[in-house]
Amino acid sequence: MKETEPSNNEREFLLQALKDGHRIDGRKFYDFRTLRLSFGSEFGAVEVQLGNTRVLAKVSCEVVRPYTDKPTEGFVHFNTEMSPMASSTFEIGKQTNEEILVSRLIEKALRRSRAIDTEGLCIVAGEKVWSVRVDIHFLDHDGNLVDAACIAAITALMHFRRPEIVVDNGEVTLLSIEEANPVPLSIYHIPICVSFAFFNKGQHVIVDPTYLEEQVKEGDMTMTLNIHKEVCALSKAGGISLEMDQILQCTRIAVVKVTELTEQIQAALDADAKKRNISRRK
Amino acid sequence: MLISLQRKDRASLEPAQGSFSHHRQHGLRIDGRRTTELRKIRSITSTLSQADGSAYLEHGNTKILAAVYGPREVRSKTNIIHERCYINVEFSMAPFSTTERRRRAKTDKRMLEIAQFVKQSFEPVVLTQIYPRSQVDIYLQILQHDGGILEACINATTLALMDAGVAMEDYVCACTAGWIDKEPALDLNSVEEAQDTSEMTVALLPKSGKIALLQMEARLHVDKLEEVLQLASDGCRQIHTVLDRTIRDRAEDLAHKMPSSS
Amino acid sequence: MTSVAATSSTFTFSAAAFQRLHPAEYFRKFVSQGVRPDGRLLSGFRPTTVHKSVVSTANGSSMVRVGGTTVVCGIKAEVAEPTLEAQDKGYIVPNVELSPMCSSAFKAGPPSEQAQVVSDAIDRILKDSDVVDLEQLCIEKGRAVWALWADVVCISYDGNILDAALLAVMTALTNVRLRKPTYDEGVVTVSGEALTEENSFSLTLTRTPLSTTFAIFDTPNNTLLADPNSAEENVSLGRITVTLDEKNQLCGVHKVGSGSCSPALIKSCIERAKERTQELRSLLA
Amino acid sequence: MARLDKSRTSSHQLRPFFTSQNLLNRADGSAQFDFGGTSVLCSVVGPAEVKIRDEKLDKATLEVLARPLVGVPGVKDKTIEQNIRETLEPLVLSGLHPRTLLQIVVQTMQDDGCVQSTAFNATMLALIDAGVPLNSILGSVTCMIDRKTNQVLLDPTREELAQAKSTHVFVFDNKAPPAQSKGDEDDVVMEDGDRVEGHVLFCESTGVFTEAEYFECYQVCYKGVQTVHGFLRTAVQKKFEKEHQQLQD
Amino acid sequence: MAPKNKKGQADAADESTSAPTLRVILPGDQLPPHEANLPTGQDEDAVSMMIDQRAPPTIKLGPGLTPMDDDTIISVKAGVLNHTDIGNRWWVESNQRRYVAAPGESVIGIVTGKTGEHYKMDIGTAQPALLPVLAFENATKKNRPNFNIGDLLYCRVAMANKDMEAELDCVNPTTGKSDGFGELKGGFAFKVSLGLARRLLDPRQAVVLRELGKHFPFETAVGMNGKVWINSASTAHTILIANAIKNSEFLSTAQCQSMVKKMVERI
Repeated sequence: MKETEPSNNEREFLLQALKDGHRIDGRKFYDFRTLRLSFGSEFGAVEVQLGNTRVLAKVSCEVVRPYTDKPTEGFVHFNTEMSPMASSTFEIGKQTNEEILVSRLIEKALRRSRAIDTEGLCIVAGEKVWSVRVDIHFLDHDGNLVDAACIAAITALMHFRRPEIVVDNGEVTLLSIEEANPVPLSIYHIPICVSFAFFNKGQHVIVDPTYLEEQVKEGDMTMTLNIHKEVCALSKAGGISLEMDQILQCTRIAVVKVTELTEQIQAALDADAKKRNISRRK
Repeated sequence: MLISLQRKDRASLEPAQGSFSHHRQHGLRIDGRRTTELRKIRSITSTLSQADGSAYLEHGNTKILAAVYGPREVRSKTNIIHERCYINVEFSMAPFSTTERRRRAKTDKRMLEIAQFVKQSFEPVVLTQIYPRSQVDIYLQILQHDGGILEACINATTLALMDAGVAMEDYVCACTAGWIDKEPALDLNSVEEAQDTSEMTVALLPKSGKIALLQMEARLHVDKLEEVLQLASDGCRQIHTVLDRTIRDRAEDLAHKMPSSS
Repeated sequence: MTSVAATSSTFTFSAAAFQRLHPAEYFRKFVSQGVRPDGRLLSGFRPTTVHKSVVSTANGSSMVRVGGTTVVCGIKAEVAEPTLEAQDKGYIVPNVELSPMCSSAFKAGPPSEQAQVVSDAIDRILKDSDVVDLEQLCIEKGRAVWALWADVVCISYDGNILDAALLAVMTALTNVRLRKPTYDEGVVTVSGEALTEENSFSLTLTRTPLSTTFAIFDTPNNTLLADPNSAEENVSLGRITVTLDEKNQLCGVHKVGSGSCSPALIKSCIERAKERTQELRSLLA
Repeated sequence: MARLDKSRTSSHQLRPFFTSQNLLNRADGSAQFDFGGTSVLCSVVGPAEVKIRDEKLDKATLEVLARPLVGVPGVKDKTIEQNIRETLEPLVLSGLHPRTLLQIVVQTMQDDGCVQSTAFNATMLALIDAGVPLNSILGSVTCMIDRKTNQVLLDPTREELAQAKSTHVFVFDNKAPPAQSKGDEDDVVMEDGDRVEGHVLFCESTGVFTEAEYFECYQVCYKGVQTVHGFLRTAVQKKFEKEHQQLQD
Repeated sequence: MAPKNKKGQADAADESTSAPTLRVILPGDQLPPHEANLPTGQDEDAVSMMIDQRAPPTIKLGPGLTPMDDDTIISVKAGVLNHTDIGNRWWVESNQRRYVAAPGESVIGIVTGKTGEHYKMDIGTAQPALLPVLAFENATKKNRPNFNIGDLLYCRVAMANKDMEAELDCVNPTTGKSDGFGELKGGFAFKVSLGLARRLLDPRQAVVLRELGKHFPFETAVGMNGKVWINSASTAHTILIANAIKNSEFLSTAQCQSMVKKMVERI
């Protein structure tokens, strides 16, 4: 279905409000919307709510044969197919540009930055490795799918536990949860995406744009950083062109945001672990 | 019957290679360049007779052809934009362009992404509003891949669009830079790219000095960002000189060939 | 045809035009008289034929004709690696193809929803009703097993594809011959000699489920049409499929579409399916 | 007899329900339905613009998309799509909105068995939330027969389903049986004299089972669905009470 | 519905004066015939699922109710069953987000295109609605209003039919006056549910508008299609008003008052 454009009134009001220092939902320019993380009963399932934007990530794994040229490396796959559930502008079997860019950014942020130890997924070199799959389901689109998807993916990977295995003479046996505690993945760092949108010839910069803000924006940029102040990916393509200083200014904002978000993710994971411990003892 | 179940369907834009390191000797890079040195760039325009504009560009060992058709009538009605023209970019890589022969599906996300980046970089620069309800097609073909595909695509597109006489506000000049060992390095080749090097592609509008596109992959500390960004921008300015020369040479050449009017 | 014209004196166009314009109403006239346009009674099945071993390149094959619906099933065996979960089991993968050749209702390109749904239905019957003990297909535990690709190609489509396709798959499975392979150090050898009793084996089927489908035509009492053809499928809102094995144990009951129907109606479907599958089994033997 | 699911004491006991409606902001209607550890989210858009090739002149086009939790949609999901669509078609008064699209997306959020039944219930609530005109509501439950004990277990978990010799998905509506039908003739009387009643909208039974077992499952599920209907009613009631608070004050 | 049936008529009358309990009905539920007969005072014992054949009363069915072939009346929507003695009307008050055009309703639309004769308007329906360029006060072939794509217009549904695009107008056809319809200039617009829009239009229920009005002046237009337009002296106020309205949907009167108070205090 075609996208409905906002009215001129909404467009002009949004720009005027920014000039007056306000955002439509009452946030400050550099505020993220409220982030809610809820975990499923199984390991590796997390639903992220960023304001009205909702994303579900589910991690699963299976044992496969490695590539011959990289016999000790496991796999991590991301699936980011968008269904019309999030927005009826998405169609099954028809990739939108948004989908391509989101999917590539997740790849760069999590895989290319080597956030996950793929060597650690090796079971028997050249024979069997783990293939980890992250299915990212977009449920509701109220802007900034990238940041929400990235948070969902990395949180789900951190929450995930794969079954313990026993290797005996090349024979691999999976152990059930009763037999052995499942094993977390080894994760080197936590990349977090921070998206910016630019308005009024670049004078106004906001983070975490809503859908309406995305429709009105003149340009955007997504920075992926981790808590060690490493830029893991950076993407700005087209839209309004920027001064170098503007980009560096965004980096400084992103560093602060990434610290905040990482703490929230950690706190949510800790709280869930505590809950699980209690329920197990029962 | 032998059982060998291997996955051969790996898709990668990085050319396959062994694990040879890029240790620098006497402060020089693997191909003998200094850290702030560009690879040799050679470009010519109007290489294709059928296209409205075209360019061939060699950036080191990366070779690319760009063809522009249009502005012309919109091919599919759904793409009509009433107040400006629609820009369509198609990017492909010849199967022989990498060390290992590889055919890529049309749906390869990395290739679609590059096309999307080129499209988005040029949309604000081309004076699209003077070609309402029309279409400009940009076809890009990599013939040989030695790193820096996106920069080559953007530079070749700039030349081809200018050759086609499409009205533009400015050049769009792109260049890469990265961080190798303990130093920033300009214009990475594929060997340098393939390692875990962080690499940045910058597209600059030389007149305003503003950045139209910025892409970065693999980790780089925030404190080093400015330095790399600065280096890449400088590279863009150097490339601007080269592209400008190509355009001017061609224009002068044409002027010579014109029957003298006075 | 004349009976229709006689029952309704008000319309002035020909029966053929009536059929085109109001297919459901046209059909309703027939049903009210207890017959169907192709001359069958409501409970009548179309003539059915089964041919075995019709494709010599396949390990097992069959051709089934149910009225105007014709399908060919060929089963090809390949050596494959077992999954980690079932290291001593092979697998059977059914796939139904409905190409534009067999009916104008189908388009070229990726498999249609109907083709996928029928493939899935056969797959479920094979798996959930334990038709084949998959350990028969093991060559070397954890290393090599047989994968059987059961491809059903529809040559002509005139409705009730599930019954025809399942009958074809079951027939083909009964005549599958697999060569006895040898396994040594990661290499599976299958001899190319002519098939004999010694160098090959056939599959033992635990049971052979066969299905019977009824279309539900929308009348106050839900009229059942046994073995619907394509035109009847189009005017019906729902269908009931009953799958039975040789001991008259149920292997599936599927009711979808149309309004609600009573347990008694399902019961009557089961009873009639019993008679029908008995007849079909005589063709299989 | 004890179940594998230790949280339940009886074989005909359903898991705890949970629902939430109107939780997506882009869709016209949405609902989540949980049976214990199984959760399905459903969104409904429409009546909306339809593609010309899918357009029907006398009614709305119903489109159902089923999205699995793991992996890309496959043949199993196509079956669920067809089952839901063909079951809903007689329920939705699509003649009121000709030449429009009613798009339903069903997303599995958690899978602990009985996804299809959960999807049916989530879809029903989402359609109600979207205000789509319907001539009745439906409810669905699944049961199975244990391979070893031959016991009928209602609303089994994934662990229990691994022990099933057959599984049965049933859908019933809330309509009173048609006036002209005489109840007795429609029912099936079992050998032990029990009467099997209730008109079924959809059923999918697979595995190996006897006729008596089938009708026993029929009966167990019919009773189970009455609980689901009651629950759906309470859920909708609560939502409207919340909306009309200001009028009540 | 069943529990209520047991009580006598006196009880029913009682309920109409005190706070009525909500009668939520679901699709497929039958409208009990004896209740439809209330004004004629049928025997309470005649509670049956069949319509009383002796004295069929005249019932007017509003949205959400449909008579069936067997003379029963069923609901096709989930919602609150409403009844008024005047004309013995019954209807279901439901809530949804998708708008289906109905004649006479005021809506807010966005101009999405124009042809020589019509403006194409997005009012949230499946097909775009048509607004004739001459359906404005004082509009003539030579003097017609000119709107741009993206402009907001407050209009009325002149004609709606399930098989055709809805037709709108911005003029009262009998008086030729605009009646307040026309372009909405400036301000901000947003979507709410159709139920909330209806309540905002009902002075008894629009608690949030009343409360906001105590604090600052503002203009508002509410479309039955769930589109609300707001304008005030400052962007900050408009934003507050918009958010307060969105927040009010599921609040009681008291909660709504304190919500508005809190929001006003914050700025």
